Amino acid sequence: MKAVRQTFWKKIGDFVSNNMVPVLFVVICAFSIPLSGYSANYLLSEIIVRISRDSFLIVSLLIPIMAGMGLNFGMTLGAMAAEIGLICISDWGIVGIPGMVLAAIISTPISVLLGWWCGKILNMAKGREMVTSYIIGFFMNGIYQLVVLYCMGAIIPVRSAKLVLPRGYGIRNTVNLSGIRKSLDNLVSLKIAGISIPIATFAVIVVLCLFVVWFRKTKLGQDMRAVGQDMEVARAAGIKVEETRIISIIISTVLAGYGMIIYLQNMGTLNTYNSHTQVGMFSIAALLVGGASVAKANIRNVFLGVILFHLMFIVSPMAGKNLIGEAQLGEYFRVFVSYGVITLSLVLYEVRKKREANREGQELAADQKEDAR
Amino acid sequence: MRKIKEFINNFGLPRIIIGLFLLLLFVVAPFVGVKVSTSINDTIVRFGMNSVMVLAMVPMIHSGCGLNFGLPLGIIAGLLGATMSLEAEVHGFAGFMMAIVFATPFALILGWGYGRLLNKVKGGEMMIATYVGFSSVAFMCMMWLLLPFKNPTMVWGYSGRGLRTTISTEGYYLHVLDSFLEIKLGPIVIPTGMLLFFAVLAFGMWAFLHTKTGTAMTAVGSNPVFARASGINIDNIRTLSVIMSTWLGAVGILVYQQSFGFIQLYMGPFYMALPAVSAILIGGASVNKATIPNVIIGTLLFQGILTMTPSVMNSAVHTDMSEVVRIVVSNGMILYALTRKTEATR
Amino acid sequence: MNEQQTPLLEMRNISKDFFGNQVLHDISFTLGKGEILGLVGENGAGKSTLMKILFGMDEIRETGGYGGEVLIDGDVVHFSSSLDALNLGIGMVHQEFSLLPDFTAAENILLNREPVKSSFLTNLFGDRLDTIDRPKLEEISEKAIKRLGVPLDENMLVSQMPVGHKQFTEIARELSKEDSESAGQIRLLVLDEPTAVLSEKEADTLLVAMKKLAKEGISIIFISHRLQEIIDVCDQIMVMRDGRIIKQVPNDESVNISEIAQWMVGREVSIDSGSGRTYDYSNARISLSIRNLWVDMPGEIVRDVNLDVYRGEILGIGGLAGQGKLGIPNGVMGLYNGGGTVEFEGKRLPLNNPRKLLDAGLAFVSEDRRGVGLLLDESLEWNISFTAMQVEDKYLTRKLGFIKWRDEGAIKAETKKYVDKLAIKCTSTKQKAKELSGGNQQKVCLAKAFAVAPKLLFVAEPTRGIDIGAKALVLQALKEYNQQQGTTIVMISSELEELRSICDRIAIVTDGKVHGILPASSPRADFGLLMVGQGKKVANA
Amino acid sequence: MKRKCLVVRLIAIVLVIALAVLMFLIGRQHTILVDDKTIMLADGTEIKALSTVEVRIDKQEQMELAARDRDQYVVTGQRHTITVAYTDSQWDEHTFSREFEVPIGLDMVIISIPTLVARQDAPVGEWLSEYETPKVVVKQEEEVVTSEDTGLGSSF
Repeated sequence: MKAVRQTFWKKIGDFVSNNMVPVLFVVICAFSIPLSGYSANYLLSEIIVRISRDSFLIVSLLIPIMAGMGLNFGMTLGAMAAEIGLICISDWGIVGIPGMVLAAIISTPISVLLGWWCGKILNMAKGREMVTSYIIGFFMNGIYQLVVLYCMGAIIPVRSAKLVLPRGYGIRNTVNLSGIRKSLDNLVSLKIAGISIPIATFAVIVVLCLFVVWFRKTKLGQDMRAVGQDMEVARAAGIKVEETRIISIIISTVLAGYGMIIYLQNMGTLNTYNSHTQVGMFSIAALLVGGASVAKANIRNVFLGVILFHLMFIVSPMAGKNLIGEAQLGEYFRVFVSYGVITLSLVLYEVRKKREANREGQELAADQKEDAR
Repeated sequence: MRKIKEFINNFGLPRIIIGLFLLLLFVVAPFVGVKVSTSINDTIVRFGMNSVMVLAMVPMIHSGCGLNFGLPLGIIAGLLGATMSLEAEVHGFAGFMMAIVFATPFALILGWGYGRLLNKVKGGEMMIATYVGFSSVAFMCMMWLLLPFKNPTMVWGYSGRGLRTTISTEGYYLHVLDSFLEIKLGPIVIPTGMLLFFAVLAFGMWAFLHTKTGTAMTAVGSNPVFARASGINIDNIRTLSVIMSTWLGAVGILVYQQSFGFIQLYMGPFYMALPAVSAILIGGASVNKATIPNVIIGTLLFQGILTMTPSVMNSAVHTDMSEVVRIVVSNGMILYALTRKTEATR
Repeated sequence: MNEQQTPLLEMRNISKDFFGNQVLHDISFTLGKGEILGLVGENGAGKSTLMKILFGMDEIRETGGYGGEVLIDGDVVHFSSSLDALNLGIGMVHQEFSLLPDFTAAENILLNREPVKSSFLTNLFGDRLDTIDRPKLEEISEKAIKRLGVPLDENMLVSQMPVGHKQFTEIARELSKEDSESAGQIRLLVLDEPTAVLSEKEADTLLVAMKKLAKEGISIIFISHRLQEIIDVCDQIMVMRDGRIIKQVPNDESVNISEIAQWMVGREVSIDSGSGRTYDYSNARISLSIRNLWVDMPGEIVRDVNLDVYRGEILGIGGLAGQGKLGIPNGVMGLYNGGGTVEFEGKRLPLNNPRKLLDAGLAFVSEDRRGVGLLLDESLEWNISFTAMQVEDKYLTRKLGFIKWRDEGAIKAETKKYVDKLAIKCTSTKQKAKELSGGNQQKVCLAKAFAVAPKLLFVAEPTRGIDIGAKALVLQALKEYNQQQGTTIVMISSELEELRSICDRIAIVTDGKVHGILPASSPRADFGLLMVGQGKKVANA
Repeated sequence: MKRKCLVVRLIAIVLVIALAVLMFLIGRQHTILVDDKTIMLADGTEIKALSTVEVRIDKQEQMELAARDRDQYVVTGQRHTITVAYTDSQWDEHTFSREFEVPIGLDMVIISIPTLVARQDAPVGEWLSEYETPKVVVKQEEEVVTSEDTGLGSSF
């Protein structure tokens, strides 16, 4: 009886240590939800909105993880491509679903090009892909500004006065996306108990998830998993390692672009110079909150992550206000938690990697002890 | 011809491009009506303001911890020192020294913890350093709201609690270093005190690298296995280097503030690491090699570009593209360093 | 086994040199269908080079090709890549596993040769978007495993497998190649030390599987150091030494292990073994005593080493590659994780702490010059002085009474001394270590160790990868150092002759344990027996 | 195999471009001004405004325009139907519909209802023309915020 109880506690302990981040988040949410005083109905509807808004973006991170390239901080590149597409359709006055489709079509070649470039660079920085892709994001932000703030309206024709800065070139800080605002969300939408559910958006996300599941079963998917486990073994077997890695980044960038379009159609406005810098950080944090690690992530992590991360995000300002009368504190808290989660996950990953490497020695030591007996 | 190629290889193409670009800016400047003397003056002042933070990169690069993207942690120690010095109402040079004194224990403790953490994650230091910096800044955002500071110049007037986002150092230690032994050469004002202060710290760093421990630190960065085989405790040396980097970061931000005139709290330190990182790389450092000349040349080049581009661009094409130039130059330089084959072996 | 008109494989007068260094001389042999050929030889005997030629490796072509002819089915073949060899049905299982831990056996067996079905995106994005035909994948790998006749679950993850199953997976991979379009019917299998990592039981299963394959008509070249296995399973035995075939005999009752071992290491050739060294063991005092040492070093696992080293002697440690001889100094000096007890001059020393061992007066010249031995990016001065400076506070001056300042003058003088003494070829003492040749780098490593003036010096593979002239110089330097300073030296080397020329005693390590210790003047054959795990004789003189 | 692949890829690219064009056409938003003003045609004939007229484009809300009224419809796509109900001088009520296409590339067009009523079978060009918004010059500088945002207070 005692033994049974012991294994039970051990199992719980293992579960907690293996899922430290999600468990931590469940605890934070459990404390702050009652503190915030939000109704279940409100929270539910908010969460549904955010699942529909963000999941696509987060799913785009899965494929580079599969190929062993870690968290693709370069997903902002796709977001930038999407923003350029959206600026174009806003200028041309294309609205609704056709507008979204057209923006996606425009973003695709840009994403492919950027993804290819990013993949090339990451192949030159093997072993530190993450920090490199992170800097690539910053670097590309500079180029993006060059294009959008200085070339658009000057070299690249932009007709609409609503988009261009009064000085005659460059795009304004915010672009109103009223033309495509919620056009996908409202295409087919269902209302249950006062909560509206954007069926069409969910359908798109489900299709994407099915694609990812299917993709794992293709030759390319198999190659990516092989490359992710051991580049040298994969190379010895004749798999084109570098090409495979580049393709994984291209796919991720293109999907991130589409995700960004879905994200922005829900938001309704585009912060020309800021939107993309935020999504990378938030998507990665959400994925990690869902229990993913740098080396392993699946679709379950995506949805669990969106739910937990955004619950915390929604309730923390209110909880902060009710707890110490300072909403600002809650806002800082959630920023802290987002960064903290990424830090914690990265540290846990590195520590575990080290521990794995030491395991052989421990086994030898155990052998010795047995021999000694 | 081969010599030129060798030179380019040794010095690095991006550095040469950046150097030539800066030269071009200085040549073009008089023609588009920019006063070169003001530009030089600005460059010198900004050099003084930033050089200590760039110097803070040196110990960690030497010990093989890579580029210190976690500089914000040191800056936070400096900010704590600054606010406490203001709270204690110490004015003038004494206030500045007091800030350093207050900042030191924080720098030591934070640096020690940060160093211990980095020892646990060898090989993945840079990414984790970045996020340690970010999370500590976010954490301090909460602290700035909560810490019981009372000095009315620092605290939000209407609520009576929580620190302001920017606090003026005027009346405390504004320009205490800048104006010390200030030399005026026509339109150029040289902030001798600030440069001297940097010189003292740089000399200290140079001297440290010539001691037994300093030699060990260089060896740890050059080949950690060799150092370990020679009986060096790698973890201790690395921790020491991180503590030094953190402390220099703390002092660096104080020097910055006394010249700039404001203490920037909350998200202020957030992206402070990137300019310092790219400056030392522009100066010729790599991910695991850096010298004092790298610091000086790099800071001069980088700050030179930062001061020259807006003024020249504005006068020449009536567009301020300096922001784009800054982003592309600094991040491009970091990318270059990260992707160099010879440096990727570590 | 059975008479064949044309043998499956014939090698005629094969020779090969690497830039003037002759590694294979006039190798000729034949191998019939369904025969198992046991290939035996010390490290560096030329076995792997021969196999590389057979397999058409790029390395051979890039270094100027080979002399002689390779015939398959009586026809001369010229492989322009190992793919050609594959097409003719030659498969090779390497010593190191090339497996992916998170894939199943089946996925590993058919890695990059997975059977596919075209999908709706294939035409748009190319073949790589074919979907993998799982049932077929499992079917093919199951077939290969069945042929091997071993209990291997094709759906088991490699990371959860015992090591033997990993070896079976590797062999099954070679067998399965005939089911993909690119390779021909598998006819010849080369197994390079497949049993080295296996337990006895696993090895037995493998031998049974080999016999089964041979019965089906597949010829096998079996490389192993375990002579009993060779005798158990092979039809023919071929012994190589120094790039020549020493012996090729059919395996019948008359062949025994000690005979093979003797062929392997050769007969007494030189008499300079021991070379006049007279170490008097009667009054010898133990300097270093190692008990139950285990070391976790990749590729060189030490399991249980017990060894005594006497003060002032030169002790050699030999043995075949991968048996653990290199693990001993690396473990004692704390470079790799280890356990057990180490006593030096009567005091127990902690493991995994290089500093404590250096302080006690031990020093180590690592076999990994570039990785461990040198600061490649720093000057000779730094390389030679660093360890002594850190451990013994040499070359330092005091500034302000407490600052330990580097004394560049002293460092330069000391470096100059060693440069002259060891004849290190360099442009200046400021030259970077990476710019030196291998032999000179080795001398720098020695100088580094001499500079700390150790009481006991470990030297691992001091002559690896350096030319003959430098070799003699290095060995001479060690010998002189031992004589002049009375330093105890423990030298680890794969070259038995080298050990015999300067050591007093030689310990042979097999399977992570000291298998026996003999005086250096003992006949070669005795060492040969110890190396292959036979004969047991511990001589403490 | 290779060739088939190439063909499929070409077809795919063509299809995507076709889809893009289609999206461009059906998703294009236009503003259609409906105008009930007296108009002077090029040939010198004057067409008087209708005193009151009911207009409706596609299935949007019906609008009633008095003389000299002007109102606007925002529509998506190129092909539209306009339905006009008016009362003629005999107090007879007439309703008729006309299908028309907005010329490609125009943001804003104006339909002269009186012309349309007077010449119901005339080609589109006679009663529908491009409308150019008068440029109002309002110089108002806008500060561009390009700082790398930290994610604070964003509504992600």
